[in-house]
Amino acid sequence: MVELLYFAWVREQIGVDAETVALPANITSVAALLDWLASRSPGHAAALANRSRIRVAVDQAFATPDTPVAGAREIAIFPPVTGG
Amino acid sequence: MVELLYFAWVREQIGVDAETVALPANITSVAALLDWLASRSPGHAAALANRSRIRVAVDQAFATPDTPVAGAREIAIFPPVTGG
Amino acid sequence: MIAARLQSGPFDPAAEQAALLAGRTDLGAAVQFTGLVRADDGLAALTLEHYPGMTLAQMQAIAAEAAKRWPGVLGSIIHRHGRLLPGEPIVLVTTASPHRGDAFAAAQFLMDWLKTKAPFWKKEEWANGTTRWVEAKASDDAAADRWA
Amino acid sequence: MIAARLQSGPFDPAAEQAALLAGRTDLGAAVQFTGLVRADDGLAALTLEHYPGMTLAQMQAIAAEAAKRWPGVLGSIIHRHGRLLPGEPIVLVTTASPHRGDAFAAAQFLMDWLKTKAPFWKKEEWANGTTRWVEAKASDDAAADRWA
Repeated sequence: MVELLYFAWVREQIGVDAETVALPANITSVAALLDWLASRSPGHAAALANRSRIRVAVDQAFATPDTPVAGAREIAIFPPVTGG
Repeated sequence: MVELLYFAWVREQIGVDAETVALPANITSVAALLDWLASRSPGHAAALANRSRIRVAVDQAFATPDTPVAGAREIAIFPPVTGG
Repeated sequence: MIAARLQSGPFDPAAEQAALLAGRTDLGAAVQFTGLVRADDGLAALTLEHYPGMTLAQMQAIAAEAAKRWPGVLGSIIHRHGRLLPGEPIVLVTTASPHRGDAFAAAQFLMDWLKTKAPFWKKEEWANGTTRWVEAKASDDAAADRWA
Repeated sequence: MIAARLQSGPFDPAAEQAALLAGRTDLGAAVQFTGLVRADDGLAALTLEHYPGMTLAQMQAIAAEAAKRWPGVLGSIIHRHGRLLPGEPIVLVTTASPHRGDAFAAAQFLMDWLKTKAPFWKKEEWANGTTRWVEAKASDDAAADRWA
């Protein structure tokens, strides 16, 4: 099981701030995870529609589309950061 | 008559902080002024020995060796600045 | 050593700088940057969301990178979260160093990386109740890329 | 508008910054630089000599040049003269601007020009009574030449 965390407008569009999911065995990368998540609900699909506006952290480290997700405990999905 | 002002080690080596002089008619530039001043005393000569270490302001504006001095009321002679 | 703190309340710039300089006479330069809520377009408030498990750790990693690049620089970075009003301070970067070049460079580096590598998100709020998430700026990415 | 002041007494950085920001909500960035008496080699004191008729006017000219180059920047520069002890502040540059790039650039410009174009001279003094006039640094000239 992996804990998914959502922030900012990704959180608002998906409608929850976190969910715990069992990843299918064929979901091995961040890119595959996003494709799979987008199929879960219209909210997920809307939030993840434009992948260039999505950033991901796997176990609190910034990830790229090909970062492995097998064994991850926490995966956060959010827009590009705007702090400072 | 022109008021000469000295600052920092130029002042210390010449031994006075200011003096009023009548410039000879042939002293028309900063460079000529420095040559003429250097002949006035051993202190003047020592202070002005290395012209690369001397800066001049004519009537409170930074000057170059060929800046005219005719009609100047105040000429300041000092080392490169070290504030800030 | 560059410390990092994440908090909802305000900070005290004078105290931050005094803490860096205390007992030191080898520091000739101190730089302080304050980022403030700008409201020239009628903004009523700004809410800063963060990633509780990761944001502080990422700020500490940014601070450690600056300390590695400028070994003679002392500093601290403080970033606020929560709802802030126009004019309120959001972020404070303080650096001190023997010479001014390093203090300025480290402060700019810290801000450029905080803007682009620390997980914060700003939501704008207007008097009529409308809200908008701030978009990341290409100019911030370009500023961060200077240090690559 | 960038103000210039020349004084022997200390200054209050928080008050300087607050004065720039007062009543403004269009300023997202404030930068403050403090130059301090460094004494890592056992210095006992530093005396800053200035040119009474020219120094403030030159500081004002430097401030005006910065205001022309960065029209959106507010600021102030304060430079002390007289005898100062290790750790004491010498110079304070404060800038504020809608965005951080201009606030940082104007502050660095002001310091680089103050270092090389304002008539001040530093005399170092050690505990045993020996004194030495500080030599101008090529690195300061190089820093000022960045803005040519």
